[in-house]
Amino acid sequence: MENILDVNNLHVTFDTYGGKVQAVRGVNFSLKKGETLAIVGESGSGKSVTTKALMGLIKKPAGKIPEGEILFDGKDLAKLNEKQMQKIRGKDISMIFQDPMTSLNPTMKIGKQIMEGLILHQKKSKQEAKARALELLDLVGIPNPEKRLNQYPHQFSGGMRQRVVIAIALACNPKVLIADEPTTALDVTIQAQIIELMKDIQSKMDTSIIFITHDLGVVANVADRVAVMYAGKIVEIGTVDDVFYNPKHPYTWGLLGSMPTVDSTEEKLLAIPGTPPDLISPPKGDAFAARNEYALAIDFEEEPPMFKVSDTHYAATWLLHENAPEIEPPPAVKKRMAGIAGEEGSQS
Amino acid sequence: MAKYLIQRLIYMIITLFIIITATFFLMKIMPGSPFNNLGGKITEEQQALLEEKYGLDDPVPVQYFKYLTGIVRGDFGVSFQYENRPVTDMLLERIGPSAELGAQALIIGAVLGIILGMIAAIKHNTWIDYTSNIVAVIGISIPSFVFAGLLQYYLAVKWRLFPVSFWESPIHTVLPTIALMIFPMAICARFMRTEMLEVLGSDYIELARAKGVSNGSIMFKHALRNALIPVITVLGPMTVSLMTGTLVIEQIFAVPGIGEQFVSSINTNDYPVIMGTTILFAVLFVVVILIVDLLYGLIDPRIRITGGGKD
Amino acid sequence: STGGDNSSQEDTEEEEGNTDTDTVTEEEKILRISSTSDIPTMDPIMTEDNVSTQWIDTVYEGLYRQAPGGEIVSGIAKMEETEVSEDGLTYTFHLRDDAKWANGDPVTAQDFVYGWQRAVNPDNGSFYGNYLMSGKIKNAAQIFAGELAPEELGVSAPDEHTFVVELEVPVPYFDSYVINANFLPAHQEFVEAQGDNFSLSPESILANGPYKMTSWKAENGWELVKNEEYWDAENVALDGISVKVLKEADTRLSNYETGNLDRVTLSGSQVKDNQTSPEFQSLNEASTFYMKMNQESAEKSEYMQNYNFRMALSKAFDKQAYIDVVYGNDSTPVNYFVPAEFVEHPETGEDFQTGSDLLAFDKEAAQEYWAKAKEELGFEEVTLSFLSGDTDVAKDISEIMKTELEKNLEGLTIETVNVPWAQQLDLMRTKEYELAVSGWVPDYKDAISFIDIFVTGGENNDVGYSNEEYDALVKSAKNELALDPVARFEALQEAEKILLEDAAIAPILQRKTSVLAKNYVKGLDQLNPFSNNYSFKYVDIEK
Amino acid sequence: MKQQEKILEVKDLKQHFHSGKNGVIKAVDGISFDIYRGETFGLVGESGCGKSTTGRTIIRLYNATSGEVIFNGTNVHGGKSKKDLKAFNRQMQMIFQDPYASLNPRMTVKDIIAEGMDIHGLAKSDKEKTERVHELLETVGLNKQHASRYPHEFSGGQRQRIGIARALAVDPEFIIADEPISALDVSIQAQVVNLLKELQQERGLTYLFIAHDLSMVKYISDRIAVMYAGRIVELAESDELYNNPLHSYTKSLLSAIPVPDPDFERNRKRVAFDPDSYRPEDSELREVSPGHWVLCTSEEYKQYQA
Amino acid sequence: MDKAKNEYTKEKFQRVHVREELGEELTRPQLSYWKDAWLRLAKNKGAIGGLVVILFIVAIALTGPLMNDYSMDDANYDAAYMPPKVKGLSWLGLDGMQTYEVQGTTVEDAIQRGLDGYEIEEKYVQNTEVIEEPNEGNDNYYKVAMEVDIYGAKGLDDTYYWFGTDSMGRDLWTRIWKGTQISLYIGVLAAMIDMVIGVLYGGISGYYGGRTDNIMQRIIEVLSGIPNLVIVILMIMLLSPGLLAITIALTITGWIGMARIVRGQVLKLKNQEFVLAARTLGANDKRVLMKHLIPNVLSVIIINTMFTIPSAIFFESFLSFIGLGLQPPDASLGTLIDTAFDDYRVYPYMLLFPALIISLLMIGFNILADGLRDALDPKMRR
Ligand SMILES: Nc1ncnc2c1ncn2[C@@H]1O[C@H](COP(=O)(O)OP(=O)(O)OP(=O)(O)O)[C@@H](O)[C@H]1O
Ligand SMILES: Nc1ncnc2c1ncn2[C@@H]1O[C@H](COP(=O)(O)OP(=O)(O)OP(=O)(O)O)[C@@H](O)[C@H]1O
Ligand SMILES: [Mg+2]
Ligand SMILES: [Mg+2]
Repeated sequence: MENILDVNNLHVTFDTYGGKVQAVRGVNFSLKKGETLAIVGESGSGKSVTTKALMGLIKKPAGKIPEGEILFDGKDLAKLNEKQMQKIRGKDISMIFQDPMTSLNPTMKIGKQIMEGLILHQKKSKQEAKARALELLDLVGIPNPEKRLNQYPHQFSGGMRQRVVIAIALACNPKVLIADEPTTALDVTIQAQIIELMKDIQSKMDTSIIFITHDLGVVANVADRVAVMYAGKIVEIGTVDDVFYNPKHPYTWGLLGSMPTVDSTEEKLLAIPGTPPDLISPPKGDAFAARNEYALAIDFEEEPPMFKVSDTHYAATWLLHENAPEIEPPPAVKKRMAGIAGEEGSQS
Repeated sequence: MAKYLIQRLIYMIITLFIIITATFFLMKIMPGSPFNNLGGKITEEQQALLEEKYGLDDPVPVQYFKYLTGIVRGDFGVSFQYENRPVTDMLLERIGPSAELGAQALIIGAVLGIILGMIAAIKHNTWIDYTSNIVAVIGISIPSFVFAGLLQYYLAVKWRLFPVSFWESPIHTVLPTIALMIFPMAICARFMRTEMLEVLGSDYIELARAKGVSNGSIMFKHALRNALIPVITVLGPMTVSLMTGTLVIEQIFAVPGIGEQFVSSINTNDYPVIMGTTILFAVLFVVVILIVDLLYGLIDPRIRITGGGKD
Repeated sequence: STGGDNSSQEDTEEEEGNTDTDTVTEEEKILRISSTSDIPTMDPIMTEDNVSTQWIDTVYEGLYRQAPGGEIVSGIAKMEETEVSEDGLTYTFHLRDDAKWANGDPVTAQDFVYGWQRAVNPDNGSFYGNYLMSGKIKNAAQIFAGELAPEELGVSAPDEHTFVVELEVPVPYFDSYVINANFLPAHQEFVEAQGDNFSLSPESILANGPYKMTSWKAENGWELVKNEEYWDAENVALDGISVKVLKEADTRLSNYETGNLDRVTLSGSQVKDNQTSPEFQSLNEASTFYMKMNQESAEKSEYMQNYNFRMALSKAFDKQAYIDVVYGNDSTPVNYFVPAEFVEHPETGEDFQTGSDLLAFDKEAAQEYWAKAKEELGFEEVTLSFLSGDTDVAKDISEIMKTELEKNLEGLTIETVNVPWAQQLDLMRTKEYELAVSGWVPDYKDAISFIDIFVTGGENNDVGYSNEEYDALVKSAKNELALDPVARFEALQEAEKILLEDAAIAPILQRKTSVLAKNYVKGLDQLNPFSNNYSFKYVDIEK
Repeated sequence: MKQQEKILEVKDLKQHFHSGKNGVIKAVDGISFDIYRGETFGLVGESGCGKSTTGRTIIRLYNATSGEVIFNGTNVHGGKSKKDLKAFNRQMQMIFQDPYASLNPRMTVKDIIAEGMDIHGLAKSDKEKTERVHELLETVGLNKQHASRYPHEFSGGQRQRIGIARALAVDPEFIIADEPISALDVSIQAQVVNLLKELQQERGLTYLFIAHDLSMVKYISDRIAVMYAGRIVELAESDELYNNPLHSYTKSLLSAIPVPDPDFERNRKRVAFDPDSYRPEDSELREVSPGHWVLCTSEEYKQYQA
Repeated sequence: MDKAKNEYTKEKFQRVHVREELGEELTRPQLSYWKDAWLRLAKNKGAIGGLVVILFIVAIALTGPLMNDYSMDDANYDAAYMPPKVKGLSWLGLDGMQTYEVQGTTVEDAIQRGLDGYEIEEKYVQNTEVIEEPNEGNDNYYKVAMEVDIYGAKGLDDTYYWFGTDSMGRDLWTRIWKGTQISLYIGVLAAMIDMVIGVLYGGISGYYGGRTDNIMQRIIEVLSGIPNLVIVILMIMLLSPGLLAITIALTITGWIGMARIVRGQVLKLKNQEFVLAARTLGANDKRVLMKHLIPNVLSVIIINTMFTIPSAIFFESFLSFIGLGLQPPDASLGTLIDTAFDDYRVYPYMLLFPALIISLLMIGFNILADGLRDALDPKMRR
């Protein structure tokens, strides 16, 4: 399958009062047509910034992309100017934000907000745009679309607003859909509905999706591939099975271990101690080292490169180096791996 | 909606009633007599006669009651200072130019201020931002009589670009309008800038950008309306003060407005005029507040539904 | 005072004028001036202020009128034909038969009878009517008190053109006395038809004078045009007068500078800037200003009743400095009360004012009196309050008085109290003040207009001054000496002397009005001493 | 059920709010349950179903519209004297959801933690107070130096621990934890949950644990109540509830929990809940099996028992 | 990288034990909230500029009057209307030269009129310049600008009035700085009282809510419905006029805005979890209000106060304009500007200095307020 998007060595920085924040420090990944890539990671690890960079939404002059390229359709998005970017945004790449309560303009009718992109990018007439908007509302499962079109956001419930946001994002049949924590603010039941809706739409339209979340449960549900980010870098990337059943990076272990499964009975959850590093002055070596139970001496000196685990699976930890000691993942994670592996085994 | 309006009207009437009562009794404790401006050529008997003529010899509650019933009939009494002139006529005559000048200054000032504020917000932290900020501050900090005087001297006397004074044709309104609009302009610019910055940082603007909407559309279609809401709050009371209290400008440009009359009525203890003007101002005030609330609803659909800005 | 300058300008004026004579004659002669306030009333019997008085005079004509400078000339009545009875108590006026109201009706003696009766009718509430007529015109006091009907007033019209007035006491200054607006005729039919609306708008005013009002916009201004029905219309040079209400001094000046006004009165600070202008004029007023020392104040009467104390205060401040700071013009510092160039000796023509310098500024003398007062009263320090208004001028006054008095009299502290005008008058009337500055503008051309103020218990004697000798002199001037002009004149001079010797008041200045006027404006270079300031009938524009 | 001593009894508690337009919001509409000493009682349900209101009414932040809250044998909502209320405030404490909003940004950590001691006069001297604060900081895994700092200098997890320390400062027996972890990062959530568990063991605390994250609730709670629209629809021991949900809302809720297991997710079937089928009027909470309560009509009751 | 490969020795892959606490240490240096805000403020050049300007003006206002020997009300009529003159600063125009514009039918006539009118000997005229030739607009006069060494003309060669003198010959330097003191006093005092009343009123209204709030809000409505001017004038009439009356008058109406803002903030804050937390700990209303609510509205209060100060100064000068302000010889910047404005065409320096100071003060306060808003804004916190 061809890559629709290639991100190479992407760096993003922000100038702030405190100094220069190195929010994204060399991110590489690619996105294939029709697949869903989930990006997980702690708050502040650079998930949103990475995707905003794809949209050209890094706010100048504080924010900069000093290095890296974002190849889309043969163009390097990092080099386009605002005008050119406006043509791509909403048309080829579109985005859904985390909080449905705040991401709709409170003083604009829902219909107008949906139609805006259509009129802009597809040069549709008002009538056509309206017809399409009705279609979209229907598609995302909002009953009574005729009436709803003329209402304002505050007349919608949270779940419905998020559907509207999705409708807006889908309006122009984008090739890439970026969903930045689209369900975090929602109830589990509604979250499940929204996720089903997105999957459904993806299968119909063959859209590629980048799905940001820190809920591993959601990841397990939606993703084809998973990228784990830590301190502005991708530390592990692989298919969803690779990452869930064969995690290699201690941070991924930590993430998996800190979530109780429905039937976990351990007295203690596996917690990652401490707090993430300050991105104004990232530590030398592996940024995770200070919180890493399995830290090696080299972790404090040099950043680990991406080690290849399999064709689809890479991880940036010295533990994968040939010289590294053999280290067992923590029992909670191991159990998870084992349990699944066993099942898998029995299945195959 | 209707219910809401009725409720508001009742509140308005109560508020007005209290204001009228309060001012009436405040007037009563105001020192000085209205019939003293003759330089003492008035005898005690004449004073008594006059008080009888104007009903000032009645017990205060009776005067109060008479006054209230007068108001209900739209009768504010006659001026002490200007023989026999009904206060109602005096007010009506004078409110016109004041309101016209105030409205003109408010509209132009607000529009310019809003534009200035928007530009400052777009060019946040650039020299344009700083300049517009300083312009706004200077607009606030120079006393209006100085500003008006300088305008008059340079633009009218020295360069003869505009008439010096009077209220006769549109060109006559230019200088007083400029002098008066500086303040609302400065205030609007400041508020607009802050609000605009806030709105521009919000999620829905980000989403609009993500839709590929151009910067211009973002500004005018998405941000403006939302940023306007708080600006309207300051504009409301300002409307009242502009349409009523433009004494300084009125004097300097010889605009026959109400602010000037108000001050002179205070200086001569012309109670009926003071009262009448106060009531007029108070009515304007409550009406403008109501309008602002309704405008809120117009601009902000969230308020429209819940039926007016409760608190 | 500005005569010298004028002549040279007129020359240049004429030379240039030749070329555009045609346009000048075709051009309407409209005098454009300003007023500091709207006209409070156009009803002759209601006027209390000089703006009303001025424009009522311009629109109406009574028995006589003032020519520029205050000379009294015939009006509706032919002056030279007026008969006065032996006892000075009956005046018979002969009215001209060509006098008309603006609607064409003739002005008759009956109109005067009605006009005067209107003024005394208590229902109409005229203040000045009472003030001027009571005790002088027969029955006026009783009518005001409601004891007699207005018809009982001592005025009658034996025929259309004869008007007879009966007095209770001789009024030696009767000629100037009847100039007052309360003595104007009124067109009964018209007045009654207008009812409450009378004089509220140009339509409800019926003129019989040189001009009639054509528009009057509240606080904006008013316009007058020549009254063609006026009996002396041919001698009225102007086609009209346009007056703008301009309260701000700077705005007035700016309008003059840009050519919108032909003449403008200057404020104190503007004088400095414009005193060198060829168009600058300074006009004498018949008003004096003086400091009042209230001898009946609640706390300080003991001090104020002390002669040395008053003398000290009277001589302790620099009058020229006062003028410089407050008016900035060439007003005259004075040590007397009755203005100079106001009344003359009936026979010799000498000025009433002989120029006493008893109360002249003299720091050393003041300090001596002060020392004596301290000794007599046994104080080292005293605080006096100084009452003044809240206008810029009033503030300047309290500022300079405080500065000067405190500087020159050791141990004296002045507390300034600045209050709005209405309140200031109230406080003065009730004698709730210690020091204040007042001026007096006469109501008719006679020294008694000034001297009468300070008789014991006088209506306007708000300093609590009382001197038997003084009272006796005033009384005799009013009664037995009324028909002996010379003795009366001297008695009043004597009375003023006593007033000054007692330091009952501390005179400061005789005021001048400073104006800028285009040199084509003629006949406006003098102020009338009382009543209306200007006689617009005689004004002309000669371009 | 290990312990049987009731620390808290909630009897037909109702909390109605008056709102301008909609009239009355029945945030909590007649709920009853008991909590036993030393256990963790979980309360789950969708957003806006009244969980927080329940917690806040129990601790008397709101005055109940009707019903009783009996804590340690006395009715909290009875007319209590100031003194009784103060004592009550010591015994029952609360931990809040938002680690950013729940700490006064203008107070130092020491002042925040010591506020309860100040109010109740628990420390005789400043020194004693400081010591207590240090002790508490260590208890929740922070250190002494943090005492003089301001909340904005801390991460979410650390702030939440400060909130816990504040609650512990007055030595309560019972703590209401209103979504204490939902605002936290995944990796930090575990830290806090571990801490809460530890404290419970050390101090014999009783928790009312409010959350919508079912996997975490299950992990920490002994018994769980499921709320829907102001009512409790099902209440049972954790395992029982998970393994044998009866009410259709519970089933739907359970079927929606995301599980970090791709295989499991691939095969998940979500059960939809039809709000129209929910008819609280003719239902009441009945004990279907020992300790397992369901809101049901009498017919449903029979079905469930079968 | 390739070079590094050789160095990947076994030792480097030794496991290191990470102390648990390590992670708990704060990476940021210890800063109090205020210190943090101050640091942010300090980075804002404009705000610091504003602060410096204000402090500078305050400093001179306090020390300025002591710098020369003149006092506030030392009148010297012989030295009235002296333009500013500072030793060594004549290049700045502070050279004691006075320019008069005079008119006349000829240039000589004009000059002669000037000499007569201003009573100046010809030898002190430094310079004359014809600025207008005769034309229709000026009635065919010459207009001549005449520069006069007025200090010399008045025999005051060795006297220096730094800001010149006024109509009574009082030293303007002293008067202006004293006036600045008074203006600042008015601003600050009004702001203080406004802060106290406004904050308490708004705090109580917002915190108790319900009926209390409703009544208190109606009272505000009525108060703001009565024109400010009526209230102020009444106050000034009832009290003896002067500084105190102005202060009280300002206070009576000035707090309404503050009360509204505080109420709004308190309404927002009172359901914040930290307030609920205090209540669950048993804190009484007073404690909640004073320890939790008001401190958190403080930034808004401070900012609003920053705006109150200039507006109070401004209001006082408006009162002066309509004649209700301070009593002479006391002066504020407002009254000084008011008097100076009468004379500004001939004596512009009288207007220039007080206007400059008031503008600088206003700009200073406004910019500082803006900076404070940014610095204290919780959203700016990281
Ligand atoms: N405009 C900005 N200015 C300064 N720093 C920024 C800006 N935007 C993001 N950052 C910083 O960049 C880093 C990455 O932020 P990002 O929003 O990408 O995190 P995230 O992974 O999306 O976290 P979350 O899960 O909380 O959304 C953070 O440290 C953040 O503080
Ligand atoms: N003070 C209040 N006044 C009016 N209505 C309120 C108030 N507090 C809560 N409500 C309403 O009561 C209902 C229950 O709210 P509550 O906060 O208890 O829900 P919740 O279950 O805690 O939700 P969440 O999961 O979002 O925290 C909601 O509809 C809410 O809007
Ligand atoms: Mg993010
Ligand atoms: Mg809640």
